[in-house]
Amino acid sequence: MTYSYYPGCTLKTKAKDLDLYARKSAEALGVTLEEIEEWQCCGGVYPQAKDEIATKLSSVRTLNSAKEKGQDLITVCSACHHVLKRVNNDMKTDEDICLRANNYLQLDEEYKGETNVIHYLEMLRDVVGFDKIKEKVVNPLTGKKIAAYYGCLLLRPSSEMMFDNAENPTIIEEFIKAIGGTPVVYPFRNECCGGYITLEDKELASKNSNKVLASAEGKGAEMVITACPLCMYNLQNNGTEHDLPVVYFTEILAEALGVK
Amino acid sequence: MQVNENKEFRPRIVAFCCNWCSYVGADLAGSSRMEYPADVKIIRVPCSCRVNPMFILRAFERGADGVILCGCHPGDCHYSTGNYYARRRMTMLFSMLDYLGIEKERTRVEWVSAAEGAKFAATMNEFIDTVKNLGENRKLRDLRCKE
Amino acid sequence: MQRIVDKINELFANGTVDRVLGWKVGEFSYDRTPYVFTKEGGLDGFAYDSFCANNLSKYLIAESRKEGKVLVLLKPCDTYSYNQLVAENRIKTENVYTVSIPCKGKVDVEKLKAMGMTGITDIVENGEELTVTTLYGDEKVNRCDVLCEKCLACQKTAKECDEAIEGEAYEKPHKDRFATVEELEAMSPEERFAFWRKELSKCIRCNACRNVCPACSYIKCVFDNDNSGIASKANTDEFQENMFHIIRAFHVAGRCTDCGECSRVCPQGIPLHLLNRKFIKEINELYGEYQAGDNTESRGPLTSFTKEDCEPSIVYEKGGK
Amino acid sequence: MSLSINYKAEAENILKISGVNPKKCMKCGKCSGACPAYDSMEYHPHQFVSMVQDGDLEKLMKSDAVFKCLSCFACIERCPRSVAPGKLVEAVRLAVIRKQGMNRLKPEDIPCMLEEELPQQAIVSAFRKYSK
Amino acid sequence: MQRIGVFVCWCGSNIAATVDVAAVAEAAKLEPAVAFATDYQYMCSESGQSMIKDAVKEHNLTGIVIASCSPRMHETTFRKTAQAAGLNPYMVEIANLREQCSWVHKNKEEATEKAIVLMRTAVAKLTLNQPLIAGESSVTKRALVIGGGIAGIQTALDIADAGYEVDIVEKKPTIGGKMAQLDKTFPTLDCAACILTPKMVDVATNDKITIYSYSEVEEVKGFVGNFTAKIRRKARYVDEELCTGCGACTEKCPSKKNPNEFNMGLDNRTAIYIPFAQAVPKVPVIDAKNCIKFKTGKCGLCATVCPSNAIKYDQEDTFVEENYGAIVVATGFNPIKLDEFGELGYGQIPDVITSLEYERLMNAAGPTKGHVLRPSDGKKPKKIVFVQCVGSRGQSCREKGYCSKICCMYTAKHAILTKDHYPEMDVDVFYIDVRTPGKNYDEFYRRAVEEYDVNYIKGQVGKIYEENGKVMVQGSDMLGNKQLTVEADLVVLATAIEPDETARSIGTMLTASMDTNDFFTEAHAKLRPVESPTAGIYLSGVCQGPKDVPETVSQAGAAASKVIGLLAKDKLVGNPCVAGSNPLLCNGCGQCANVCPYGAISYVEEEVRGPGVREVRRYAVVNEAVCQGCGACTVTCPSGAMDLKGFTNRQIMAEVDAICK
Repeated sequence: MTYSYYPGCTLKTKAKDLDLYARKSAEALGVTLEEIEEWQCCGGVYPQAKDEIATKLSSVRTLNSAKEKGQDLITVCSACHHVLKRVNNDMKTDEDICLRANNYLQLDEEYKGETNVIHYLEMLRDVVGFDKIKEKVVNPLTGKKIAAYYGCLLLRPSSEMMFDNAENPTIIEEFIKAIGGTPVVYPFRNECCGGYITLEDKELASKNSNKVLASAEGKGAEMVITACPLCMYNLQNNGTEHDLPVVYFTEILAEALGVK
Repeated sequence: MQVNENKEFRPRIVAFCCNWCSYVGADLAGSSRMEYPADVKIIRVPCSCRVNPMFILRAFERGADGVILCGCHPGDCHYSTGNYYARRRMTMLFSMLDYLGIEKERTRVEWVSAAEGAKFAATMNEFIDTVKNLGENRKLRDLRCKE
Repeated sequence: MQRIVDKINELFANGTVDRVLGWKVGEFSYDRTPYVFTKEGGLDGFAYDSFCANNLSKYLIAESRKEGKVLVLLKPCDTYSYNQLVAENRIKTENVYTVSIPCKGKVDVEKLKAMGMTGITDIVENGEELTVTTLYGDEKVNRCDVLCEKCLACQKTAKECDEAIEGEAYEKPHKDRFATVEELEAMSPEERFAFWRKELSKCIRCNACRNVCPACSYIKCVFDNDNSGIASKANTDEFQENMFHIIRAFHVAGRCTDCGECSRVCPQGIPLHLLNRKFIKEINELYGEYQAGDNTESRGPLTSFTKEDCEPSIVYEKGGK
Repeated sequence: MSLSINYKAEAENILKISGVNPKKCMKCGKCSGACPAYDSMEYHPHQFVSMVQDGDLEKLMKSDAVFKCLSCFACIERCPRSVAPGKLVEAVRLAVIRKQGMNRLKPEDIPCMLEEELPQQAIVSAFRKYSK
Repeated sequence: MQRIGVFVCWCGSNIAATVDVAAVAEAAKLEPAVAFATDYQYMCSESGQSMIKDAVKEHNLTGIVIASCSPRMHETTFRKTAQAAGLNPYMVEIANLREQCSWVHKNKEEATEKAIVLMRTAVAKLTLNQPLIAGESSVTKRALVIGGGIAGIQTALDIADAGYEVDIVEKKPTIGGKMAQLDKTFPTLDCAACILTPKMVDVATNDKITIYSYSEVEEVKGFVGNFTAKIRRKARYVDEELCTGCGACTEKCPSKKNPNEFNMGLDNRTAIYIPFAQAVPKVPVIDAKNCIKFKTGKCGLCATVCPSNAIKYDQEDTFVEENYGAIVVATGFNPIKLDEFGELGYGQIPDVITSLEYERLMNAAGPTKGHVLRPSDGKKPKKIVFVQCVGSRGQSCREKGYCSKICCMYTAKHAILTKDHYPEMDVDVFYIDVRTPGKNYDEFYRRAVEEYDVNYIKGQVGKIYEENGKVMVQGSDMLGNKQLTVEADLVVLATAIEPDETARSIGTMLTASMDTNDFFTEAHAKLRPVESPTAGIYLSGVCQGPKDVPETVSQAGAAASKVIGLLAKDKLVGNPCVAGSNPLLCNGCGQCANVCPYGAISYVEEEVRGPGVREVRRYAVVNEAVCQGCGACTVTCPSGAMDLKGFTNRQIMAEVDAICK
C-alpha cells in the first residue's frame, strides 16, 4: 500500500509531531507514504467564491502530482485535507473552474479531479481497518478517557467531505477504541474552536475554545485529540480556562503501536 | 372559396387542442367573445400526447403556415403524464425543424388551461402575427426539390 | 482474426453454438458480406479485417428465432445495438451467444475511390498501411486516412458479452462527433435549409438506410402501415418523400446508438447520421447524457420525462440564428 | 478618499461568485441558530441572505461582521434549503477586501502578532481570509 | 362509401348572425360523401332532433355532422339522437361553429369561409369513422381496503354501511393505526381513543367487514371492477379462532424486555403481546425474534397457561385470494427517522424525543400513565422546548420538501395540554411559521399563546446538546434578532411525516402513480381528489398527502362514496375511444407500455395470422377496461400498430388535410 503524502507547511514546523508520528505509525501498519516532491502550501483556507481560481492552483498542482504517480493522496492536517479535497471536487464537478485552472497551469494532460484524496483517518478505517490496528497495539491506552475533537474542516460540508456523519461522527471514537482508550462523546466535538480567527479576534477564538474544552471536560475527558495543528494551537493557547491536554491523534497512535 | 385575390396574406394555422384543457379554453375564449383571426382552425385531440409529429409535418406539407399545439399545463394533464411526453416530443421535433432550416417560429407549444380563454385568444393573435411576419411557408412544402 | 476463428471452432466443437453470424469474403476482395456459418459447413471464406463494417446485430432478429444457438460477432459499437434490440424484445437472447471482438476502425472503400483510385482489384492490409492494387497500378495509403465516417468519432467500448476477445491497443481517432452538427447549427437557417435541400434531394428512397438500421427493426413500420396515413414504399406521395428522413430520425430518436450504418450504406452519400446526431445532442443537452444500448433496462429519453423538463420554446432560445 | 461603490452591481456580483440563490431561503433562522460567532457578528447569517437579496449591501460591507465569520460551515451544513449563507458571507468579505486599500491584514501587522507557538498556518490562512 | 348528412345550426342568431349558414349547407352538398345537408334554427331542439332522425331514415345516412355549438355542449345529445335514429352513436362529428367561429370572429365573410372549412374537416373525419361499441365488464361487489388506520376504518365502515362486503388488510397485529397512539385530538381536545376505539369495535362486529390483521397484500391483478388480490396472513403463532383474548399468556411470558412499539419504545412489552388494551382483534401475537421458545426451543410457558390451546408455535404464513371490484389505499404515514439530524441530539440525548413519543408520554394508557416524566431520569421537567418543522420544508437530502401540515396544530395541542396539566411548567416553541388553516385552528393556537402563556419563538434551532444534565437548545430568535440558548429539561421535535415504507411497493403493484415523495397522486388535484388515475383505485388519508384526522375522515368518506358508486353498478361501460394494437403490425418492442399512465398495455406471445403471415410474435394487447384513451402510446409506436379509436391517425390526418386544403 503506497500513497502520495501531503504533509503541509505546519507539519514541517510547529506540528512536526503530527507528521513524525503519522509516518512512524504508517510504517508500523505497513503503509508507505511517499511525500510529494516540491509541494506547495495549500493556502490553509478553501476559497469558496466561484471566481477564485489562482488561490486554488497550488492545490491542483499537488493533486496533479499524485495523479501522475497514479497514487491516492493522503493528508493528515484537517485544513490541508479540507482544501485539497474541495479543490479536487471543484476540478471534478465545476467545468468553469476546471477549465480556467487548466488554462493557467498548462499541464501536459488536463487535470480533471482524477486523484482520490483521503485523510489519514480514513486510511486507518478503510484501508488498514480498526480491527487490524487493535491487533497491532502494544501499549493500549486502557482506561484513558479520550475526547475526539473533530472541529469543522474534516466534516463540513458533508456533501463534499463525505468523511463521516457531520452531526454525529464516530470515526475518531472508533479509532480511540482501537487503540484501547475510552472515547468520550461530548456535544461540542464538531463545533468550531475559532482557529481561523485567532489572529483577528483572540477573544472570540478563546471563547469558542473554552466552550469546546468545557464540553469535553464536562463529560469526563482526560485528554483531547485532534488532527488539526490550528485547532491544537487554539485549544491549547486560547482555551486557557481549562487544563486539558490536547494531543495529535497520530502521537497517541504511535504510542499505542509502540513506535513513539 | 377565394374571397379576395388582392387581400393581405392570410396564413393557414392548424391548432391542436387537448380535449380537457385547451379545447375548453378555446370555447371559453368564444363564450367570452374574445376575438382572434379566423385563420386558426382547431383540431380536437384527447390529449397533447396524441399529437404525432407526423400530423404537424403533414400540415406543413399540405400548406399550413403555422402549427400550434395546446395542452394542459404540465402537472395538470387529465391523463397525468401525457403533456410531459408531448413536451419532449415537440422539443425534439422543433429542434429538428430548426436544424433543417425551417423557421422555428412556425411551430409552437402553449399550455392553456380550461380557465384561460383570454390566454388562448392572446396566444392565437400573437402566433398569427408571428406567422404573418414570416410570410408564406414555402420551405416545408418542397423540402426535397427534385432536380 | 485467428483468435476469433479458434474461439469459434472451440465453441463449435464443444457444442455451445450451432451457427456463427460473421462476415464472408464477397465478390470483390474487399467486399465483406454478412454470412451465417454452420458447424457442418465450417468457416470457409470467413474474414474479419478492416472491411467488415456491417453491424450484424440486426440479423439476430431473424437468426435468434431459428432453432439452435447462434454465435454473433459484435464490434464494440455493435454491442450497443445488440443491447438496444434486446431492450426492445427483438432478440431471443436464449438462442444467442455474444462474442465481442476488437475493432480498429473500418475502411471505407468509397473514400479510396474518391481519392481517384478506380478499377480496384485488390487491397492488402499491412498494419497501418493499405496497398491498393488497381488496373492502373499499385498505390499505398494510410489506413487512418480512409476510415469510415462512423469510425472517426467512435469512442465506444464493448458492453458485456458472453465472451470477449481482446485486441491490441488501438488509439481511436478523436473527431468530435457533434462537430459537424455544431457547424450546421452555427449556420443561418437559409444556409441550413440549402444544405439539407442539397443533401435530401439526392435521396432515391432505396430504403437502404432503413434496412440496415438496427433501430428500424420493425417487421412493419408506419411506412408500411396503410392505417398510418403515410404508408408508401416509393415516390408516390410527396409527403414521405419530404419527410421520410425526418420521421425516420424521430422514430429512432432516443433509440439510435449512433452506429453510423445509415450514412455508410447510403448509395447517394447523404450524411444521414447528422440527423440522428442532432437528436442525440439535443437529448444529451436537454435531458442528460444518454447512450442508447448502454444497458437493456433503462427507458429511452422519449418514453420518460421529468416534471422539470424544459419547454419546447427552448428551441427559440438556443436554436441557431 | 471615499469610495463610490455601486452596491447594486456589487450585490449581483456577490450572488454570482457565491453561487447562492437567496430566493430559496425560507427565513427559518437555522443558520443563525447554529452560528458559533453569532454574538460577535453585527449582522447574522440569515441577515446576510436577505440583505444581499435586497441589495442592502452598504451596511454589510462596512460591518466587521464579515471578518468575524469563523468559516466553520455550520450554517451551510444545517441549512434546510441548501442556501449556504456562509458562502455569501465570504463573497461579501471578498467584495470588501478586493477594493483598493481595503486589506484587513497587512504584512506589517504580523510581527507584533507573532508568538512562540503560533503555527504559520494561522498567518497564511488569515492572509487568505483578510487580504487580497 | 359513407352517406353523410350535414346539419348546420343557426343557434338562433348566435351562429347565423356571423356565419352564412345557408352557404355552409350549400358547400356541404358539394362534398362527395355528403348525401344530405340542411340548416335549421335550433338543431338541439326537439324538432331539430326529429329533423335529423327523419333525414337519417329518408336519406339512408351512415353518419351525421352537426355544425353547431361546441361538442362539449351537445355532443352527447346528438349521439343519443343518432342512436335513436338507428345509427351508431359514434358516427357523429361536431363542427364547432359557435364557440370557435361565430363568437370569436366579426367579419361574416371570413367566418363563413372558416365555418365551411370546419364543416369539411368534420366531414373528412366522419368519412373515416367506424361504429364503436363501448366494452362492458362486470363488477365484483366487494372492496379491499389496504391499511387499517382511521382512514381505512372509516372507508370500510362507510362502504359496509351501503351494504357491500369490505376486507381490511392491516400489516400490524391490530387495526387502529397512528390515531390509536394519539392522546387528544386538536382543536377540540377530545380523547383520541374515546372516538376511535368505538369505530374499531364497529369494524370488528360488522358482518360485512373482514379484518385481515397482521397481513399484507402480496399481489394484485386485474382492473377496475375485477381485481384479484393475494393476501399474506403472517403467522402470529396464535389461533385467532380459539383465542379469547384473556391475556394469561402475556402475563406469564418471561421475555419482558422488548421495546414496546406502541409506546414508541419508551417502555417494554413481553414477547407474546397484545399491542394495546383496545386492540382489534384482541388476539396476541408472538414476536418470534424475542421469544425464548423460538430462540432456544425451551419455555413454551404461554402454551401451558393458555386456557383455550390457542398458541400454535408451528403456525406458518397462509395466503388468501379474493376478488374485488375496487381497492382503497389507506397506507398512512410514519414520522421520519431522525438519524441524520445529529445536531438536534435525537438518539444521543435521551430527553430529546419526537412528538409521537410525547403523545405516548401524555397518554393515560402510556408508559408513564399520562404523567409527563422525562425518559432520562423519570423526573418531571420544569421546562419543555418544542421544535417545529424538523425535517419538513427542506431541500437538502435529509429533509422532506413538503410541509407536514399537522405539526403546527399538534405542537399547539401539546403545549396547551402540558400547560393545562402543569401550569407551573415553562413551555417554549421554536417555529418558522405557524400554519393553522382550518375551522377553529387559529383560535386554538392563539389560546396557546394568550391563555396558556406558551412562549412562541420565531426561529429555528441550530444545535441541541447536553450540559450538566440539562438539554441546551441553541437557536435563533429572529424577531428579537438574537441567538438564544434555552436550558430545557425535555425537548420535543415535531418530526416530519412521510408515507409508509410499503406505499411504493403497493403503488407499483396497483400501477397507481405516485409523486417523488411516495405520496399517491390523485386523478385530478381539484376535481378527483380521492381517486387514483388508475381506474378502480381510490385514496384515503395520508397516503395521498399530509392530513389531520378530520380531513382524513372526510376523505375516507369521499373515497367510500366513490367506491359505493362503482360497486352499485352491475356493468361498467367503458369509453370506446380506446387504444388498440394491430398484431400484424406490432413488433412488441415495449415502448407503448412505457408511456401508458394506466398500465393498460401488456404483451402476449401468440400466433399471428394474416395475409402471408403465420408465426408466433410478441405483441401488445390493450385492456380496454383500463385504457382511458389518451393516445400517448400511439405516438410512441414506430410502426403505427397502436391506434386510438375515434381519433385514428388517418382521421386526424384527414382533418389536417381538410384544413389545409
